[in-house]
This record gives sequence, structure tokens and C-alpha cells, in this order.
Amino acid sequence: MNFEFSEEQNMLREQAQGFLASNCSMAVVRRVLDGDEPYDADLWKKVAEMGWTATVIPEEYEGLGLSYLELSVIAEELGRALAPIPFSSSVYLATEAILAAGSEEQKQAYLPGLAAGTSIGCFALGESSGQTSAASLTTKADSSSITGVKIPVADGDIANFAIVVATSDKGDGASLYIVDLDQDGVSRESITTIDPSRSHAKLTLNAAGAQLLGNDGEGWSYVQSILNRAAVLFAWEQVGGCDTALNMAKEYAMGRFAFGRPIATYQAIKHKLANIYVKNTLARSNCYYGAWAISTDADELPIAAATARVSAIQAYYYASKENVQTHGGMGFTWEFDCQFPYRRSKLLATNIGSEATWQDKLITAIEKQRAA
Amino acid sequence: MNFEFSEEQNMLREQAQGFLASNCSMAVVRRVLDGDEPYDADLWKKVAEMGWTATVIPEEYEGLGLSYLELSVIAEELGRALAPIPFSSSVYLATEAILAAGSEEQKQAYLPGLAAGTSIGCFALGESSGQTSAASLTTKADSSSITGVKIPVADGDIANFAIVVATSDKGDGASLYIVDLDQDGVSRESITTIDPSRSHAKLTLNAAGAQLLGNDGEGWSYVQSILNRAAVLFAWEQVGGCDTALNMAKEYAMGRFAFGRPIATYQAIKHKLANIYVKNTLARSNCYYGAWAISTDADELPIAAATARVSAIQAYYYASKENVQTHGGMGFTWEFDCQFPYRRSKLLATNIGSEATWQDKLITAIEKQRAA
Amino acid sequence: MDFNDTAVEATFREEVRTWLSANIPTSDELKGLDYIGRAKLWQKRKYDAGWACIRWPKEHGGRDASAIDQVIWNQEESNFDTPDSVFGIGHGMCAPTMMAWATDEQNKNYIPKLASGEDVWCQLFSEPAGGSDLAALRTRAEKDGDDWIINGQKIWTSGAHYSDYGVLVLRTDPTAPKHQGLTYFFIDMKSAGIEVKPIRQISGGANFNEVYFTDVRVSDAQRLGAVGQGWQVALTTLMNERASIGGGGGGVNFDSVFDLATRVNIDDAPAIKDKNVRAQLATWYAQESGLKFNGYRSMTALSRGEIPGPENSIGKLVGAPKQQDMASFALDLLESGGAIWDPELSDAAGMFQATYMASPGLRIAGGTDEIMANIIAERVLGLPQDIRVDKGIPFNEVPTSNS
Amino acid sequence: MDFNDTAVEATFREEVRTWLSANIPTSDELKGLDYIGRAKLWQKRKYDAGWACIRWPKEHGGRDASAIDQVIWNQEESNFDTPDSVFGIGHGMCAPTMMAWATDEQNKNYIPKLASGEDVWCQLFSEPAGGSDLAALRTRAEKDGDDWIINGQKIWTSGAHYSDYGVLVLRTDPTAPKHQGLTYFFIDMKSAGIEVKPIRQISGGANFNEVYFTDVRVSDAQRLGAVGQGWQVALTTLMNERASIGGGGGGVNFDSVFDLATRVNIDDAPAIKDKNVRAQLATWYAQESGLKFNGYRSMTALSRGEIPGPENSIGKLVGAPKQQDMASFALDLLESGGAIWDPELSDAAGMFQATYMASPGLRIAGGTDEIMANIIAERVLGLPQDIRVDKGIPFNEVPTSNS
Repeated sequence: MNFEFSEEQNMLREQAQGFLASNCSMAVVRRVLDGDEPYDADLWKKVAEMGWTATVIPEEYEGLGLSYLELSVIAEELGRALAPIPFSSSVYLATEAILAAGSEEQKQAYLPGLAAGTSIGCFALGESSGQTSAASLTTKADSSSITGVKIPVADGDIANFAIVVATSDKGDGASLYIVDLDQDGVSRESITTIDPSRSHAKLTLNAAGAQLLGNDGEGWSYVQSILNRAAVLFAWEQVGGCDTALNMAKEYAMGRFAFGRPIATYQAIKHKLANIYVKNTLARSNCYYGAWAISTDADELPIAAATARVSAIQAYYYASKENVQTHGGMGFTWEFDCQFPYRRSKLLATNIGSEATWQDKLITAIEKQRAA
Repeated sequence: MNFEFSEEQNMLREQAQGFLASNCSMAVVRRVLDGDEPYDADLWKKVAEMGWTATVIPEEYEGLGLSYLELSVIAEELGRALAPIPFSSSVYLATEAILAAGSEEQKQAYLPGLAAGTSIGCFALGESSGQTSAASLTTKADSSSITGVKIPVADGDIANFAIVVATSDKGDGASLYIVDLDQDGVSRESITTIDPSRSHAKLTLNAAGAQLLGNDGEGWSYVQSILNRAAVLFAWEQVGGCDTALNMAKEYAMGRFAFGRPIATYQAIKHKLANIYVKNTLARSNCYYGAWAISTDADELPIAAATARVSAIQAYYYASKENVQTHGGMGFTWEFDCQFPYRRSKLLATNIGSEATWQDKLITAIEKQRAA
Repeated sequence: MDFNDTAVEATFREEVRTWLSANIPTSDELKGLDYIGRAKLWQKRKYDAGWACIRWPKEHGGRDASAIDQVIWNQEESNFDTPDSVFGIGHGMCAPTMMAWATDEQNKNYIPKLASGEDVWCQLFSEPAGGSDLAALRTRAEKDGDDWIINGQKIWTSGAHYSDYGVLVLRTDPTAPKHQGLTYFFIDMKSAGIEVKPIRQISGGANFNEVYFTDVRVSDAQRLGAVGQGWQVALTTLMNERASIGGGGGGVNFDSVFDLATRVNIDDAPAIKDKNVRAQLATWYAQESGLKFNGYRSMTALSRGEIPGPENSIGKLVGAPKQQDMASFALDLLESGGAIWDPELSDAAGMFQATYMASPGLRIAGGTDEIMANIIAERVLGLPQDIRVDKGIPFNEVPTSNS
Repeated sequence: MDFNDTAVEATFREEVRTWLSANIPTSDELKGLDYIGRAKLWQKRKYDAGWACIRWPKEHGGRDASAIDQVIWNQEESNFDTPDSVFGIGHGMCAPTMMAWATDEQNKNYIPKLASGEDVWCQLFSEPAGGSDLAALRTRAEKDGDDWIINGQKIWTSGAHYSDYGVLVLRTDPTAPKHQGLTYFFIDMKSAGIEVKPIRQISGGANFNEVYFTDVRVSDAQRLGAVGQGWQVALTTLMNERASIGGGGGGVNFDSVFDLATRVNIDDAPAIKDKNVRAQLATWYAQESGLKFNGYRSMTALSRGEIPGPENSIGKLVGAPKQQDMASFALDLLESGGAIWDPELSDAAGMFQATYMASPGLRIAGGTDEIMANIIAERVLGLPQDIRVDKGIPFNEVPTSNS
């Protein structure tokens, strides 16, 4: 049994923690949330210089060729720091889409820029409120151009290109396209979300130039595979955030006195924090499973991804809301940092499919496994 | 606004409480649970003598012609006492079935005996595990005889007759029949349930004599209407039981010391009891709504019944399990009374449709109301 | 059992309705006024017609009406589009305290202007170090001739920036045990040395203020109750607070989430057809229904001249987390669109997002979930208090930090 | 990251598997034996071959094996149909305490018979008045020459009726503070004056006993640790208890409820197609999965020679209420049939009903949910203890009732 990160991976974690402590304090999150910058460009540059954006990209495309275990470590630490950068869009989604479906030419065109962080990618799936399915898509493409509206697109306002999911009259009803965002046919509008420390946009594509990514009519299948992998990495970010919420709550409860004693001596608070810890720990152990599955490309990936995601969503919602509650009135002020994990938890929970959507996916995956 | 029981109804409650305190202590429940009697026949006789079985039966059929508000009061008190008698089967179900669907002749034949408690009725719907629907029924009848297996039938082993739901090739696919249980075509076997203080049976009908109750092919519609009314009365029994569980827990927590102080001073226990109280109170207020709806035959009855039932099921499960928990190890012993509400809560929750079944019914009823 | 008024109640309701129909301010009348101005206009009109603060004695500008009359008035008024009130705390908490503790002359001076809406009052109890432990307040008052000099800071004061007067509790003897060293005053909010700063909330709003006191003078004549009796006076205020706090107010509820579930899809069909959505909605419906009919039972008690139980505090304990969970659930139904918080782009103009961000505050303001559970445990169920290590100890010796 | 053994572990596993395959008792060998006899036969066989209590030092009949070896042994043994053990408490709790505190001679006399299964031991700590407050025990021992005379009552003693020896903590000084007046002994369970009565549980089983002591004599030579040092000795026992308590064991789990949902219908279709059922099942799957992989992480720590954290106690805190809720949910899926509890008539031979009735006990035995949450809060998160009013007070002056 070797169900732990290696010594090298733990060293990477220490290095990441040190770097983020210096470069991504809560003050940095607050600056982006409160200000006009869509993301912390300086932090992004440094993260790219550290090679984090290049982690799993093969060396032939100027990546580091490391495994998803290393990327899991980085994801957890970025989640812990609530980093206000487009890492999830560019690395977990756009990079994965090109790795999964790209032609050799497309890989050579896009991966080096993604690895270097000089190119930022995003993933444009949702079009309105509610579940998106192959049948619900209205974005349409022909061989070289694409038309439709995608909203919200995480980092759509700062990305260089988007992976756009459009309808197809072939196969599973959808296809992927690469759309460069600096072109006339694209207009983008920044939109406000519940977590302004992460940037989102509405993309309007009006006969924009586009190139097919992967096979026509296999888009929905690619989407499922990309989302499964992203779910694991999102889950790592989520459990990182869970710990941040728990630590904030714990520190406050130890120092805050009521009726002559720390509120951390009251069972209502103690049991609340114990419950946060328990949910966080189970979610983290499921993330290990997800990391193992993604790094070995295991058949169990759909189950492992959904398991990690369901428990990470549940843990982060609980931890972030009960962290505010533990702080009492102060937790509800703009001045305190409790708002960051509370906002982020819901952003991450909705960005790539909700709790209920993944619960259903989990049972579907288990049914498939048992039928096999 | 007059959303309370009347003075007369409150007097009835006091009288009922006094009677049950003398005649239905927990020792009585324990005797039936532990022993061979299927029910407390003596208590049943006295209850009938008090006229409780006759409450809503019109005077022309030797009933008292009182309202469902009086019956609600009695139901809550019987629930509080966890009375080991076939009141729910005979009064909430069989009597209601005959009142709803019976011909004049059938009413004259059955209601006086039901009113006097000399005849006990039961309601035979379920046939196996899982939801019963008109389509799932296998019990079949012709004009005068019926064949099939019904399990479990609450009080099926002690009742004089059963209202049996059988398949029909007309209308909504089901019809009701009255089957006298003392006949050759009927064999009945007592079965053990999770609450042996209430009697249950397997009824095997082999070309048993039967008479149609109500119109052929309208059985499923009758069933819905009967269950809606029964749901309100079951809910009253459930909230009565909720209070019993809360009081047991409270009394124990006040007297039990740990670490030099009553466990009732610990927030984990205080908040647990507060939560029990809150759930019980909401469920009871919904029961008021149900009582109003049933007593006025309101259009809202399907909503009111489902609301009362859903909240009563949730409240009783919570109250009864956390009552055991509050008692610690002692609560898990046969010697203590905590087991009674824990058993009864699940019996009442499954007897006439589960929480999920009624949740779905509730939303269906709301959809219908809004579509109207 | 019915939902009808008694004959007397029905007559009263009709009278109220008739007056309201004839007297609701028109948009022309309200034009150009800010929300304070609108509130004052409407309050003055009610006052002039004898419909202000109807439960108060006539001598104070009220109508000597019963509790059920008040309920009927509130129901009817809420059916009309009237300006939002800014008098809730003044009428609901400050005035009852004044009537119970102030001199006749003071009441003659202040109460009518409270009733007529000329003066707005606020309440200054909470302090940064206090929180749930309300009596642990530190803002001190020191006697100086016939005045007291106030120094310190209050927090969570609604309406401090537009209030004319405030009631406040101050520590006059830090060496006495916590509840015994307090004294209660009312004060002119325009006094020199008072500084009001709005508190920005995570929801974006700023409904509360910090209020700083620097060498603020208040006359001993504005003391309510004896020196050291402040906690007892404060209890009068707080008893009235409990009565005026609702079940969490508007925002997300069964209806809005039910409707949402008919607008968005799951598995390419309306979400309302999804059994998981139905089960969740059913439970919330049952909770809302329970709270509603609980309210009807309280109103019946009022109607019968009885006092409703303190079990009304379950409204907040159930309602606030329910709002949070329902808002969270609604955002999930919206899937990735749930993150968008923009009046133009969000479903329902962003109401679900706004409630998601506001609901943590609902679970805290006016008593946290944990405090409400304590209240139910102790006041309703009669369970004993938790161990109190600060009992009987001089306030300035009670531990306030680990150092 | 992988699930594989190291080379050394794989070799050990193979060795274990080979021995087990060759030595599992046949049904012929077990015929006519009761469950005690079967357990003893199997234990003796393991002992004779050097496979009993493998973590123990060789001098005590063990094998000096590592913690991960023990895990591998347990995994492999659980793959075979072997007689149920009756030695869990003796091997897991009593023996480590003896090894730590008894004399060499005592250990030479008792430990090998424990290892070989000749003697069964039990643990007598809990008392009716104690509950979660384990140290509040009252059963007293009074010195009489070289003996102690024991009077009082123990409760929740597993296996008391078939045990040869027991370890017990007794109050030897009621005037000392709670933890300081205790002394620890081991005793022959056949001693005169010991009476064992089974406790009937609401689940119908009787896995525990009450044990009454009436003037029972125990030699001072059977004392472990000093007089008054009993709590420290007891901690040795309890530390080992924590390690040996699992996540709630068998019974209802995801697999069984998933399968049930394929057998019963909702809306005339298999319940597993119902989205509400799927959502609930998914959450439980994620919990079980989290517990499982938490266990893998602990095993990895063992494999690396590290000590797994006390966070293993989350297994019980999560597992026990989950069993209760899943059983309750399963009975609901069965609808009216859920009430039937009969091996012939119930779905799955009544397993769901049995778990519904047994699960309240899971939430209590070995530490209630509330105590487990305290343990996590204090030992894992480092939060402070609740206020302790009994600290430093003579035991016989600590309040034990309202009178």
C-alpha cells in the first residue's frame, strides 16, 4: 500500500506553500476581489515561471512531463491560497482539452504557450441557466466559423483562446472548437459573479473563426472526459480551500471569548469544527483516489472523479458557511476574510457541474461498472 | 383567526390524557410488545366504551357524529401513549373506507359495529416490498370472490374484516372489496415487525367471499382519498409520539450527571433537544392545517395531508432516535422505554407510504393546485 | 377551527382597509423624497389620523389597540405598497423602554415625536468584544457633575446615521460583576463626539454601523433606571426585540425555487420533474408551512387575549439556515449560470445570488443559530444554563483573551 | 501512488496466505463445538504455528511483526471463513496493559495462555453511573490484609460470562479527586461473589453484561500499577481500545442499499432510477469511499513505519449515524414491507430491520457521537476542553444528581 504522495511531491508542496505564502496572501485575493484587475497578472507570471502551468504537458511540447500527482499537489495549494489566477481554466480545462483531442499540429500550436503561461486558455460550455446537454446547445459552427453565446465563461475576458463546445449533427451531437479570442467575430463582456476574485465573461461569437478540435460529433464524449479530469483537480482546489476555512474558524474560536471563556470551549463550536474536519478529511481521501485514477488513467476515473467532486463540494460548502457562522457578526463584514472561501466554494461548485449533477453521474458510473 | 382547538376539544384532550395515563402506561405497551397478546383487548374495549371509535361516524349509524377535530385530539393522545390497539386500522382506514365508498347497506352493516368497537376493520393494500401502485397489484377479484396475498396488513390477524385493494380492468385499475376474515377462503398468519406492540399479519385470500366497495375501477382514487385522510390522523399520532420522545429525553438529561453536572447543561444535548422541539412544533402546526382541511373537506386536503405527514415522519424519526442517543447506553437496553417511540416512529412512517412517497405526492398536489 | 376573523376583528379589519385605501401616499406625493422622507411622510399621515403605533396608549399618540388588532393592521398595511419604515427599532424597542422607565415629562417630550415619525431612534447595545455575550460591553461612562462622559465603541447599530436619538447601555462600574456595573441612557445622536461609520457587509450592503464615542456628554437626567440597573432596563428593550424579529423575511422561498425549477432543465426536462428536486422542495414546503401555521396559532392566542409562547423564536432558527440552503440549492439548479450575479444577466435579477450572500448574516443577526437554540433549550424546554465562569466575578477580572 | 504491497510485504502476504489455505479448520473439525470452542480451536492452531498475536514479542508467544504485517494478516484472514474470535478484548486491550504494567512472572503465567486462546479475558471499566464519564466509577475496593474486598457493579462487559479473567478499575479512595482515587487490578472471573447478568438490547441481542461484585476478594499481587495510579493504567487499555474499534462493521452499506434499489419499485420503475434515491446513494458512496481511502492512507503510514493519526476515530463518528440513516432509508424503500422483521418474510432476511434496530447502539458503544466529536475537536484540532466542574474536587463531593 502506497497511498500517499512521494517525498519529492511533498517537497513540491512545501515549496508551493512557501511561494504562495509570500505571493498570494489573503490581501492579494482581496485586492483582485475589490479592484479592477480581472486577475493577478504578476502572480500568474510567477506561477508560470515556476513551471506549474507546464506540469503535465509532455516535454516535447515544452512541458515538464510530470504526473497528475504533482498537479494535484499544486491544485490543493492554489485552492488553499484561493489564488486569483486563471489556473483552472487554462490548465485543468483548456490544456486537458488539447491534450485529449488535439491534432499534432494543434498541440504544437497551443501547448508550448500554455506551458509557458504566455497563452491563457478557457473552456466555453454553458449557455444559459440550468444544465447544459448536447441537446441544449445552440452554438453552431461550420467548417471554419462559429456563432453563438457562451455565458458564463471563466476567464473568458482574459484568455487568448477558448475551447468552445458547439452543436453537431453527427455522432453524440456536439463538437469542440478552438476559437482565438482576439478577432473581430468575438465580443466579450466581463461579468460580475458571486466571487469577483475570479474573472468571468460572456462570449458572443458572431461567425468567428474557429478550428475543429478532435473528431466532429465526438464533442460530448470529449466533454465528459475533460470534466472528469477537471473534477479531480477542482476537488483538490476545493479541499485546499476547506482547510483554509477550517483554520480561519479554529483560530478565531480559540481567541474569541464569550462569557469569560474562549468560544472554542463550547460544544456547539467544537462539534461544528469537528464536523468540518471530518468532511474535509473524507473529501481529501477521495481526492487521493481521484489523483490515483487520473494519474494511472484508470477505468475507475468516472467513479473516482465524481466521488471526489461530490464530497469536495459538500465539504467546502459546509466549511465555508460554518466558518462565517463561527465568526459571528464579524464574519459577515467585508473587512474579514471569511467571505473569500464562502464565495469560492460556490463558484467552484457551479463552474463544472453541480453537486446533484455529479451525484447522478456517480451512480451512472457505478451502474456501468456493475453492468460490465 | 381561530386556529386552535375549542374549549370542548381541550376538555376532551384532558379527559383522554387522564384515561390513558391510567390505562395505557408504558408498562402496558411493554406488556404487549413483550408478550403474546396481539393487542390490549381490555384497553380497546374501554376506548370503544368511551366512544372514541365512534367519533366521526354519523349518528344514524350509531356514531357520535363529531368532527375530525375531536378525532385529531384522540389521535394525538393515542400516539402520545403509543397505545397498543388497532385504532388506526379500524378507525382511520377501515371506517373511512366505508364512509367514503360504502353503499347505504354496507354502511348499515359495518358502521355500527365499528362505532361500538365490536367489529375491527383493517386495510389491506401492500403486497410485497416497495411501492404499491394500481399497476403492481396482483390480488384479483370477480363479482363475489377474491384471491391474492396481502402483506403486511396492520391488525390483519385480529380484525373482523378487511378492506382489500384489488386490481380491476376498469377505470383507474383498482377496486375495493370488503372481505370478512372469518371464512374458509382466508388464512392469516401473524408476522413480526419492528414494533411488536402493534399487530400485523399476512393475509392469504383464496377465492374468499368478497363484496365490492364503491364503484368498480375507482379503487385507486378511493385509496388516495382514504390515505390522505389517514395521513392527517397518522400525523397526529406521530406528533403525540414526538412529544413522548422529547419528554423522555428531557427528563433523563436533567437528572443524568456526567463530569459533575447534568448532561442537560451541555450544548450538544441542549441543542439536540431544541432541534427535537423545533421539528415537533412545526410538524404539529402542520397537523393543525391537516385537521382543518380534513374537517372542512377542503380542496387543499392533498397538500395539507402530505405536508403534515412529511413533517411528522421527519420529526418522529429525529425525536425517537435522538432520544435513544440522549440516554446513552441505557437507551439501548430492553429495560428502558426509549425503544418504543423508536420502533413506533418507523412503523407509522412505513404503514401508509414513506417519506419520499409523500414528498412526491406533496409536490404533485402543489403542481395540480397551481395548474388549476 | 377556521381562518376567519371574529366579528369584532372583521369590523376592525374593514375599517383599517378603508382608511388605508384612501390614504396610501401617491407617487406624486413621494416624488423627490429620499427613503427617510417617504417613511416620515407616511408615518405622519398615520399619526394624524390616529393610526400610528396603535397598541400604544392614546396619551402617547396610540390607539389602545389589542395585539390582534396590531396583527390585523400589519397584515392589511403589508397588502399595500407603502414606504419602508425606518421606525421599527424606535417604535418596537426604544419606545416601550421609555414608557416603562422614563419620567412622565420625558415621555411627553419624546414619545409623540416618535409616534409621528418626526424623530428616528436607534439602539446602541452591541460592542465588538461582546457578540453573543451582549452584557460584556465595555463602553464606559464616568460621572462628571450632572453629566456622564462616554468613551468607547458600539457596533451593529441599524440606522445610526439617520437617527435623532439612541438608547444605549454603558459600563459605569467595571469592578462590579458583569450585569451589575451597567447603566442605561438615551442620547441625542447629534451630540459632539459621536462618529458613525457604516459597516460594509459581504452581501455588499451596509445596513449597520459602527458608532464611536469620544468624550461624549450625556446628562444624568437622560438615565433610565438607577445607576447599575442598566441590564434590567436593557431586558425591557430586548424582550421587545424578540417579539419584533421575523422568520428571516423575504428572499428565496418555496415559491421562488419551485418556479425556478420549472424554468431550468435537468436531463433535458424541467428540473421540477426531478425526484431529488421534488424531495428537497417538499421538505422546505413542509418547513415553511409549519412556520406559517405556527404563526396562525400565535395569532389565535393573541386573538383570544393570550400571550404567544417564546416558541416563536423557532422562526429564525429554522428560517435562516433554510434560506441559505435554498439559495445554495437554487444556484446549483442554475449550474454554471448560478455564479453570475448581475441584475441584467442573472435569473430572477440575481435574487438567488443576493440571498446566498445575505443569508450568513440572517443566521447571525439578532442572535446566532447557536444562541437561538440555547434560548429554546432554556426558556422553552427549561433546561439548565451552561456553566458560567464569569458569574459573580468583577467584570474587569473576567478573562477576555488567552493572554 | 499505488495500492500495491512493497516487495517485503508481498512476500509476507504470500506466506500468510499459504499457511491460511493449509490450516483453516474444516467443518468436520468444528463439528459439535460451540462458538467458544471453535474460536479456541482456531486460536490454538495459529499459536502452535507462530501465527497468533503476531505483533507481540516472541517471548510472549508473538512474532515481533510490524503494524503493517498485522494489517496484511487481518486482510488475509478475513478472506477465509474462520471461526469468530472471542479474544479481541483480551488480545487487543488486556494483554498490552499486562505487558506494560504486570511483573515478568505474571506475564509469563498469563500472556501465553492469552495468546494460545486457552484463556479468555474481558474488561470491566464502565459503570451504570459513569457512561461517557468513564472515570466516575464507584465500585470500591477496600484493603483487607493482603487482599482487597470489592463491592459494586460494572456494566457493558462483553464476554463476561465466558471469560476466565478480567481487568478492572476500582475506587480505592473516594475522598481523592476523581482520577486520583482509582486502582487497577486483574481478577479471576470465577472468584466467589461475582455474578454476571446479560443485558438485553433493543435489537434483541445480548452482547453485553452487567457484572455484580459482592465482597469479592482479589489479591494485592494482582494490582497493576500503584494504588491510586489506576487511571494511568486504564489509559494504556483505552489507547489500545481506540486502535481496535472499527467503522461500524458490516450491516447496511452502499452495496446493499444500491441492490435493494434495483429490487423495489418507485413509480412502477426500479427505485434506482429515482433521482432522489440516486442523490442519497451518491452521498453515502462518497462517505464510504472517503472512509475507505482514509484507511488506505493510515495503512500507508503503517507501511512507512509512521503512526496513523487519531483521525481514524472519524470512522465511527461518520459510520454509525450513516448506518442508521441508510437502514431507515432502506426500510422506507421497502414501504409497508419495511416494517416486517422476519428472516423468512423480510427482504434480505431482515438485515435492514436488524441494522435499524442495532444502529442506535453503534452510535453509543465505544463512545457516543458527541464524545467522538469532542475527541476530534480536542485531540485532532487541539481545541480546549469544556469547563470541568469536577476538577480537583474530592470524588465523593462531586454532584451526581439534582438532590
